[in-house]
Amino acid sequence: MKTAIRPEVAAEMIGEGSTLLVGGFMGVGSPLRLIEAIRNRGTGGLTIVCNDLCTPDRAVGTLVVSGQVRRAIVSHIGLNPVAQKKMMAGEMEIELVPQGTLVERIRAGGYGLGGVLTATGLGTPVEEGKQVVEVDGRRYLLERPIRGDFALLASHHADYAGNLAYVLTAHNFNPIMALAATTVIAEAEHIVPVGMIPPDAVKTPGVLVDHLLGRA
Amino acid sequence: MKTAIRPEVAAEMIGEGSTLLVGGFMGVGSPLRLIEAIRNRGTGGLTIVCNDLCTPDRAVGTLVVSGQVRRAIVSHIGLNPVAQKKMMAGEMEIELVPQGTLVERIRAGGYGLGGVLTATGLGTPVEEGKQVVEVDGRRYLLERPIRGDFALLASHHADYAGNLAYVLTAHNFNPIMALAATTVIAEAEHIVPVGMIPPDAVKTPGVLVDHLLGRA
Amino acid sequence: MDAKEIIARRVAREIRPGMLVNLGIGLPSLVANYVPGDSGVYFQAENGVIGLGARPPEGMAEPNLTDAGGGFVTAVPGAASIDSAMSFGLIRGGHLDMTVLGGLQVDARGYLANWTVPGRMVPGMGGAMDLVVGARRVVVAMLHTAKGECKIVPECTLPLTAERRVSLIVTELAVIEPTEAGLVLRERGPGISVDEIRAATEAPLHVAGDVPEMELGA
Amino acid sequence: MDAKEIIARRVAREIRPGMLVNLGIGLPSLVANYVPGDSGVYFQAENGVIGLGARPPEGMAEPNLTDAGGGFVTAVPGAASIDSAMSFGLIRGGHLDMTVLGGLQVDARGYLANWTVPGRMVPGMGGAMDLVVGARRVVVAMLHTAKGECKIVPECTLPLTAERRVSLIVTELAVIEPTEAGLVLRERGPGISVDEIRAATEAPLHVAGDVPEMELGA
Repeated sequence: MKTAIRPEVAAEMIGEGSTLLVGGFMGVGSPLRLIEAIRNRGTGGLTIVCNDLCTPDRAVGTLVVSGQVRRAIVSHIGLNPVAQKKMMAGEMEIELVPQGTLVERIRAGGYGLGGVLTATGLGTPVEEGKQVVEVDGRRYLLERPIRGDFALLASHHADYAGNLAYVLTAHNFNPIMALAATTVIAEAEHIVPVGMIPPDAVKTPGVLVDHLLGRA
Repeated sequence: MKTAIRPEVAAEMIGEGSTLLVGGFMGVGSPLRLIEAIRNRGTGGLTIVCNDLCTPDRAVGTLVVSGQVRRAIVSHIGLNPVAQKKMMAGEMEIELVPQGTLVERIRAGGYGLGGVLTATGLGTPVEEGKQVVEVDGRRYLLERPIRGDFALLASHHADYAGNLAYVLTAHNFNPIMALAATTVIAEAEHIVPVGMIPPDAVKTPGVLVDHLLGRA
Repeated sequence: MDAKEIIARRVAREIRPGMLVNLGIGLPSLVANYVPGDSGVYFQAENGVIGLGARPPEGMAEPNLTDAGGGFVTAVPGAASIDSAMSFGLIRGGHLDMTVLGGLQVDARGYLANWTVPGRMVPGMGGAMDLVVGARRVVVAMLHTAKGECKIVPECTLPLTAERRVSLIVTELAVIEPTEAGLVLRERGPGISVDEIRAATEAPLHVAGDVPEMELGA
Repeated sequence: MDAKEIIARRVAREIRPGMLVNLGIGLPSLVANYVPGDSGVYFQAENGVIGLGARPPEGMAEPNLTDAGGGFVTAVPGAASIDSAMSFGLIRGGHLDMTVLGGLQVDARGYLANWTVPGRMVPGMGGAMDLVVGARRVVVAMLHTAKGECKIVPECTLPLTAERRVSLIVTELAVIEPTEAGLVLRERGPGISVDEIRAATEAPLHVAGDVPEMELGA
């Protein structure tokens, strides 16, 4: 059984320089209260792994503006001009990863695989410095697994066993990131008693979740 | 929109020597009517990719007994003594694959990945003849993707858009196999009108399914 | 009819009933306007939905249902929610029948550059590389020129999106098919001559026989 | 108390509240009988359920809810259905706190052989290799000897299940911990002396100080 904690208590767990896997796609499916608590606490030197850096005023985008992000591993920063400026100025290190490769690298980290063999990125700047493996005469990039110190997830429903159920396009990276971090913190729109989420609707089993954020 | 077909019509599509990915775990979540139709038709020289070869009287186990299976790629044959006997006698070729590796190889086939890098099998007979890839100083077996000519799936619900929803331990290999074959045929316990399965309950999107079996 | 409408209408005719299609942001997204609603086409958004519908009526937006650009959308009956792993499994595993993408450059090999102008525009590739590598057909929908420069060039000077030859290039002036032998002019834009297309195109174009004018539908 | 009950009771004491545990078929499955119902332990079955419950009452079996041996089970409140990819992601990704498996042989390196006797028994490895590679703790629950032959040997003669050193070996005679330095005798079976254990064990055993008798609970 998980005890629901306040966002500021969750933020205190996260030390300077932590690597955070953050669910969400342009902020949809991102744990907004948790991110706000991290911004309020001011923890710096963070590495953010997320689909994108959102916009400067929303979700992980705000942590970029506040200067708390040292490094980001993302597929897209096009709608966050602050991030682009910081990258150009060398104030922030940004590794741009094809979206499909990003999710598979995180999955590999969580599923105990040694890496990802993909044709995506071959013949592009993404190939630079990477091992190429040939399988049955075809070439694939070997992309390394990604793991985080924390996964910060958002879901629609949670129960107090930690089971999570997502809706519509708010799934995105959340169910994959749930396996790829040392500590998993989930922020749900609704927390329900154990047994209220049918087993077939659970997309992240509670055994993966360490902490739940209490209701707002 | 999919038109529901009779099992014997589905069985006619499957030619001699086809590779069939068959969902199910000890027959649970296996498309039993479809398998029965294939057995009745007598199509031979099949390669069966399945978690196991079940028991001689059930699911894919019956195709072993009828002599229709030339080759099997499975993780377990312990409850099908006929399969064991045929393997020992050299009448059937059986590739034994660790269960987690099997599902990832099928996933790689369906997800367009070049292979699977796994520590499972290292230092065991599974390693024989396989490429070992080193990533960050750790060794992994490179396991090849698996694809089939047909995926034969079972689900609890289907709608006429082909969307599938599974229950409990009848998920197993079905949602993964749905991506890994040229033609996908699904047998559902219940077929419902389009719109009756909520988007979040769909685990195999209908665009992956080519044919539905009509009600029994 | 403006240039973008010409392109969107022509691309729409590439889409067959029952296809699974991903439309890029911007010009490609206009294509949906010209696909008949009863065609059984499913649109995928890479952020996680199959069966993308139109924009919701005022006041009926659902915050958890957006397209890959972050805009509110609806979903058609029979839609499915998928996570990012499945979404890109569909793309990379060859399950997507077609993607329509914008382009910065396409070259004589049929290679596309559409994600970065180093030093000036570095938004990240998002799903573009996966789409070009994985989709069964890749259709590039773009204006023929940008700021007076032709976008169809002998060899891309911008970083490639993938090493794959795209299936078709549709501009307001021409429909061009990249082949093993080079770029082949298939159709002319409304009222445009072959010579005008040649003059406007930096890359060499093969022309075999008569080149018909695009059909754009009603 | 028979040998299997001794083993199952002792292994149960390794399980801590809140753990995610996978029990192998046969002897290991008996362990569940000695884990308190209120301990918040979740049992996983690799065929796809977290929160495995007891056998259903007569007439209340659900054909779509079985354990990895194919037997009907129930599920506890808070259970989750998972597909085989997620099931083995949990196992291989280090999310399974403990697996309890039977053994044919364990050797002085702590390596386990438990899936085949070439030429005689070739059932396939099922999930055994994944479990031994991936689980945080691997506990081998087995009789000390089979047909008069010791199962704890200097070096496995049967094909290995994995190259990994298991965490603990529990037999009716002893609790043995494989370490970098070799096998260390940690506990004695009920009424068994260190000398008796040594005599029954082919592999060398390290004994440091007093070796307590197993505690088996109420």
